[in-house]
Amino acid sequence: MAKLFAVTIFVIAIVSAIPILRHTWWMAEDISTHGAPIDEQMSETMAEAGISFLASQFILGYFIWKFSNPKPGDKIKTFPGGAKAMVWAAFLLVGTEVLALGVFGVKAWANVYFTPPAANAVPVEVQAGQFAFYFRYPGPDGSFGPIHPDMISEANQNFYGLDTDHDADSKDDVVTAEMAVPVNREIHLIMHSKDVGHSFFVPELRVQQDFVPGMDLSVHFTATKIGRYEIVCTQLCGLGHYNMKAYLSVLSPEDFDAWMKKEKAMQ
Amino acid sequence: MHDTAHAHAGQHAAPTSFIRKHVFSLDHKVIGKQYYGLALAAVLIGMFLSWLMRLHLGWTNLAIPGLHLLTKNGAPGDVMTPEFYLQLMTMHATIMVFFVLTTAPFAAFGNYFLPIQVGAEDMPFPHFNMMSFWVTFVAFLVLMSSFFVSDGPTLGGWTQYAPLSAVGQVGGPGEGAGVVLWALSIAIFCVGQLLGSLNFITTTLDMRTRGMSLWRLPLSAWGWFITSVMGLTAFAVLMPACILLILDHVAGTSFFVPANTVMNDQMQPHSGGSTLLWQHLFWFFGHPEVYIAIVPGMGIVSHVLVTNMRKPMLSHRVLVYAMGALAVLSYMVYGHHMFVSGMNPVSSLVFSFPTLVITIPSTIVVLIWMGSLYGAKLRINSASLFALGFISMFIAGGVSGFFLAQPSIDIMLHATYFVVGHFHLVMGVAAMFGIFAGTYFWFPKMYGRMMNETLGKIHFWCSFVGAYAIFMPFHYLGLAGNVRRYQAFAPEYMQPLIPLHKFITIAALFTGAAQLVFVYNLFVSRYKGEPASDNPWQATSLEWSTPTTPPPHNNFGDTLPVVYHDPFQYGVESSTGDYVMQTSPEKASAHDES
Amino acid sequence: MATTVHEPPKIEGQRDPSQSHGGFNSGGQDLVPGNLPAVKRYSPPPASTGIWVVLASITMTFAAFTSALIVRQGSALDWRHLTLPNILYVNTLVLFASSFALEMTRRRIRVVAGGLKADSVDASRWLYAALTLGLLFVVGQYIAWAQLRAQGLYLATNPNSSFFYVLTAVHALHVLGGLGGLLRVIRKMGNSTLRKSTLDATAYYWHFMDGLWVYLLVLLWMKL
Amino acid sequence: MKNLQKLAAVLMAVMVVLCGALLLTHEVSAATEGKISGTVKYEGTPPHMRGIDMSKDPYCAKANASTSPHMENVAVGSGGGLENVVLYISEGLSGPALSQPATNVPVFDQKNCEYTPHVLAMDVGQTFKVTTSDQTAHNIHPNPNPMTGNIPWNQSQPPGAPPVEKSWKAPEMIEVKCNIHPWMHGWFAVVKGPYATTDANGNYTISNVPPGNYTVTAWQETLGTQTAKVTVAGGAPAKADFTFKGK
Repeated sequence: MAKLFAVTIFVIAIVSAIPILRHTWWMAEDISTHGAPIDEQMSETMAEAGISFLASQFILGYFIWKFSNPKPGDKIKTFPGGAKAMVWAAFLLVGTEVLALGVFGVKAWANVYFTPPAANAVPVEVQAGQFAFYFRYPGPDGSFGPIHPDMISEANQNFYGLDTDHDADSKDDVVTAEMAVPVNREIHLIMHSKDVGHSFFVPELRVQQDFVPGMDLSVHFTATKIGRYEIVCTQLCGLGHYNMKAYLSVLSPEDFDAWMKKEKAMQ
Repeated sequence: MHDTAHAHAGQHAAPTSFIRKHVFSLDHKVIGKQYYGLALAAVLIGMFLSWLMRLHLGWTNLAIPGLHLLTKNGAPGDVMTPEFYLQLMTMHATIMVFFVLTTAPFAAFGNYFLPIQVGAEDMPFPHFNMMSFWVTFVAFLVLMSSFFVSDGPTLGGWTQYAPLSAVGQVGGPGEGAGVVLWALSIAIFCVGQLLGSLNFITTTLDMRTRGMSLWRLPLSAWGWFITSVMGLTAFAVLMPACILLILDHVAGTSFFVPANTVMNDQMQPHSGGSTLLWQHLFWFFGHPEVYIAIVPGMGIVSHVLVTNMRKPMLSHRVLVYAMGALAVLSYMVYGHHMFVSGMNPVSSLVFSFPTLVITIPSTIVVLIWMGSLYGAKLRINSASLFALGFISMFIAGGVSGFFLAQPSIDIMLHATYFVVGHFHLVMGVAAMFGIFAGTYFWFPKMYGRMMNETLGKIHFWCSFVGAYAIFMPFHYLGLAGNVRRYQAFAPEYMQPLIPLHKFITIAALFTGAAQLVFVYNLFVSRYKGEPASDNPWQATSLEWSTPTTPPPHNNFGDTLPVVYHDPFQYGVESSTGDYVMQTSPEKASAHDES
Repeated sequence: MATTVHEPPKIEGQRDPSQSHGGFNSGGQDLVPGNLPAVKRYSPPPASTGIWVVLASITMTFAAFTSALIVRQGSALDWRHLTLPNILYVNTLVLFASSFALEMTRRRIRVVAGGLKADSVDASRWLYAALTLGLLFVVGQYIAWAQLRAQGLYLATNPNSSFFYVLTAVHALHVLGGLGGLLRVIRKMGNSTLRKSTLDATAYYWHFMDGLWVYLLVLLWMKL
Repeated sequence: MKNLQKLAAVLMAVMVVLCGALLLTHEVSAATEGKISGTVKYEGTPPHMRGIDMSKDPYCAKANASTSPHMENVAVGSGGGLENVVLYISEGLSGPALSQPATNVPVFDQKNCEYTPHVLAMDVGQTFKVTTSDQTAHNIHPNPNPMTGNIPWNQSQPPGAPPVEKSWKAPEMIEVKCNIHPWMHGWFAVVKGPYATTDANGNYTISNVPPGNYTVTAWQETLGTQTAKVTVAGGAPAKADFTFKGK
């Protein structure tokens, strides 16, 4: 029984590791400028965690194999080094591992959060609500019109509560249901929620940020690869959570201008 | 007039009527069994809900015959609606986290065995103890009653993030009466657990018998003691949060709902609430809660292992210190649940470091277990198999913590199935394995009969392989960006993952069915099992030296035991064999630490 | 119940005969065999430990409320000033007086217990005074709420009033719990044994309510 | 015992006769009931109806790939006829026409991620059905004013689910939305008594109106209401035309 158990542990450990090693199911390809350190951090963590996982499962299995079903004359033995060795091992192995991960992790994190968006970043606003994202581009004047929450009406396709009759800034704002960004341009995404908590997650972009009602948050990123990606909500927001999504089109500058023209016509 | 009677603080006469004996009993052993029964009922309900969810995730438009009987509007034509899926998910999580993982390893086994292991006649406040169970029971009823209100139970997830949980019915089905009942249930539950913690702490500190120094407590008792200290602080914070949440609903206050909330095209009558406030209060409770679920398991597993290894742990004290360190650190790390919540990015890093550091005591615990296995004379039985399985699961679930502790990687993994896999392995499956190990180990003492070993082993093999088959793929799903709490996989990039979901569903149905073997074993052994001796495992701690099995009403008969040893006198040569019981005055070994 | 297998009763000799009736602070003979370096001669009565556990958990609860108040204050610009009803200061004095009365009770009882005095009439007078003053405090709190309501400040009017009602109500609930404790002491004095630990625990709890109230008052005065 | 049976038989006979009489009177009154008909027109340039971007849900986007969906808040037909105007009798109605809800079951279908019809008129207490023809889940979330006595509800309809059957307690114009597809927007126009909705050309006919003098109200979701006085007699339908002026 013990040997079977040991073998089972070996097999499970190895089988578990195969899809990871083969990248059968793996992160989507990175299309951002800031994603490389995150991916690197992921690989390093995967290597360290994987080794820890395999090593400890193997040792566990081996010990179970070796030390069960003792013969009558067997004596118990104490692990050479005792508890002290274990505590040292934990502090040295895991401690340094953790420290290393932590320190390198700071770099990847800082890359995303501690640099302000460039001055020439393209501003885009995103509003989350049950259960769709809507995006707003400031138009030629470069400034977003004020939002009047009491005027928000999905029924009238006035998702942002814009008063285009009175607010000059709002007149040229373009509100869209799909997000398009020019490739290789930094985007400054300004986020707010009109109702409950939501989240903005684009796996390819290596961006995930919650919408916190009552707070304006922002992220910035640069997409480097033309294509159509999906934006999904990762914060439970109600019955339609699973279908709260939008498409992100990364377009060439010409296509982006054409797209903008088309959207403007739809206003 | 005073000062003489307190030695009998926990003592009360044996009850005679059926009601005082089995229903409103003051006896900690009966209360422990009641908690176990509650947890058993809850876990079966929770598992059933997870089956329904898994079926729906594998085959979204599958009509599950009879599903409409469970809900008024949630299953037209027996097909699950999105809201009903979320309601089942929320209830599954709430039932499992609160009414199974908190009650079974901590309240059930702790109630039964902590007083015996410290050598007391009962807990010091038996009336509070009785209230603790019945209050918890009422909390469970309140929670279940939300299935019967018009819109059904809440769909907000066990974390109940505001403002979704606070805006009321306009937020979706179950967000009206459902949430209020949920919050009420949890607030009541907190009261029950606070009463329980009070008893556990005072039992450990004050009710120890002669010779029972703190260091002579078995590791299971340490697990419960540490857990009760955590419970005392954690539940005392969750309760106010629930009170504020209820007030936002029924009194129209604005603690959690900010101004300018527009739902379904209507402005909500709230102003200025803080949504992050709920997250802070909840996770200040929520992270320690994870350890409340797992630390008793660690204690039980250590206790079971030390008995079945026939040798002491490498260090009893280091294990205790490590569990204590986990408890202390668990309060400093809660922010890692909020890396992408719009907290100041600096605070993310501040929370990241203790989270990474918490792996050190966890690793120490695992290494001590493994180092102790070296040179053991390991007995393989259902209890020890589950204890060893616990270690394997704890490692598997623990290593994924490396990822989630880092804010930069958390960007990719937050709110994906990776997290779901992580916490199911480390606090769900591992804690359940702890419960199983405890059950197979202590059942003979609780009922005077042995559990069936063959069935126990079948149960173990199915559970061990099954749990890996279910929860390992969760990690792959998470890496591929599969978001959790989705009732169907609408985004196109998740479509290729559906076959994996089908595999998980089949594994879950199989593993769940294997648990029925356990339930069968439990009931059959209860009445038809082989009679157990007083000390069937040749163990040393006090629960094995009671005069009868099950122990008499006052645990030790006329005289309280005197303790002469620490509880890990194994692998020695003595008149009884290779162990010396704590109550035996025989001096047999050199490795007495205390 | 399942049939249980009974082992023959243990041999008395293995046990210390003086340990009958579980008095772990009774008996004082030396236990020779085994390793017994740390025999505890004295364990405190559970109520005196238990009360600190209770107070710790109440402290945590109010710490949570406090942090909620501070976070909520900073989260939006809808924080308004609120003048505390003056009766709160009177209530404070009432609560202190109640504590004082309970302290007097304890002293009297100590005298009685010391055998210096035969009856405890004096003590129960003080105890009733403490109880009445405690009730008076709750009534006073109720008057304070009524005064706020008269000003048009209800629970949901603004965050300040919300916190005022929540904090004072939760405190009042705890005070009511304390009154229950006092009643229990009165009952025990009347017809059964009153343990010192019970009296002490009730007194600590009661004094803690004072401290908690002063803390709340300062908090409300500063923040509202 | 025998007597009892006799009594039962007599009672049954009386019941049958009564029912028959009731049916007959109903038939008779229906024969004499009149109609109100007319046309609702829109004058001026129709307001701009924004296009709807359904890209969020690929199913919806695909279903509407050939057409370009747009808002239906003001739907003006080719001849200036105004569609989706609800006409009902706001004054002058009494008796069963007012108190008995209509027995037919109007259907509100969710098709291609839009509501068909955009406005569903119904009688107070009349049962109506919400169906779905789509292969994506919708949620139906009407927003009545709770002060009227109508109770809000919100429930999902996955693909292939059976119809949801409901009714409303009080007259009210109730906005209905799907939160999963926020552009989906329609109305339940709950009125008392006979009603009609204009077709694409703005034509309508209210039938089953007993003879009498009435005020007819035309309600349009964004343009508001207009009233007209009509007299209904047997025979030719009474006429009432309305014109809504644009800004």
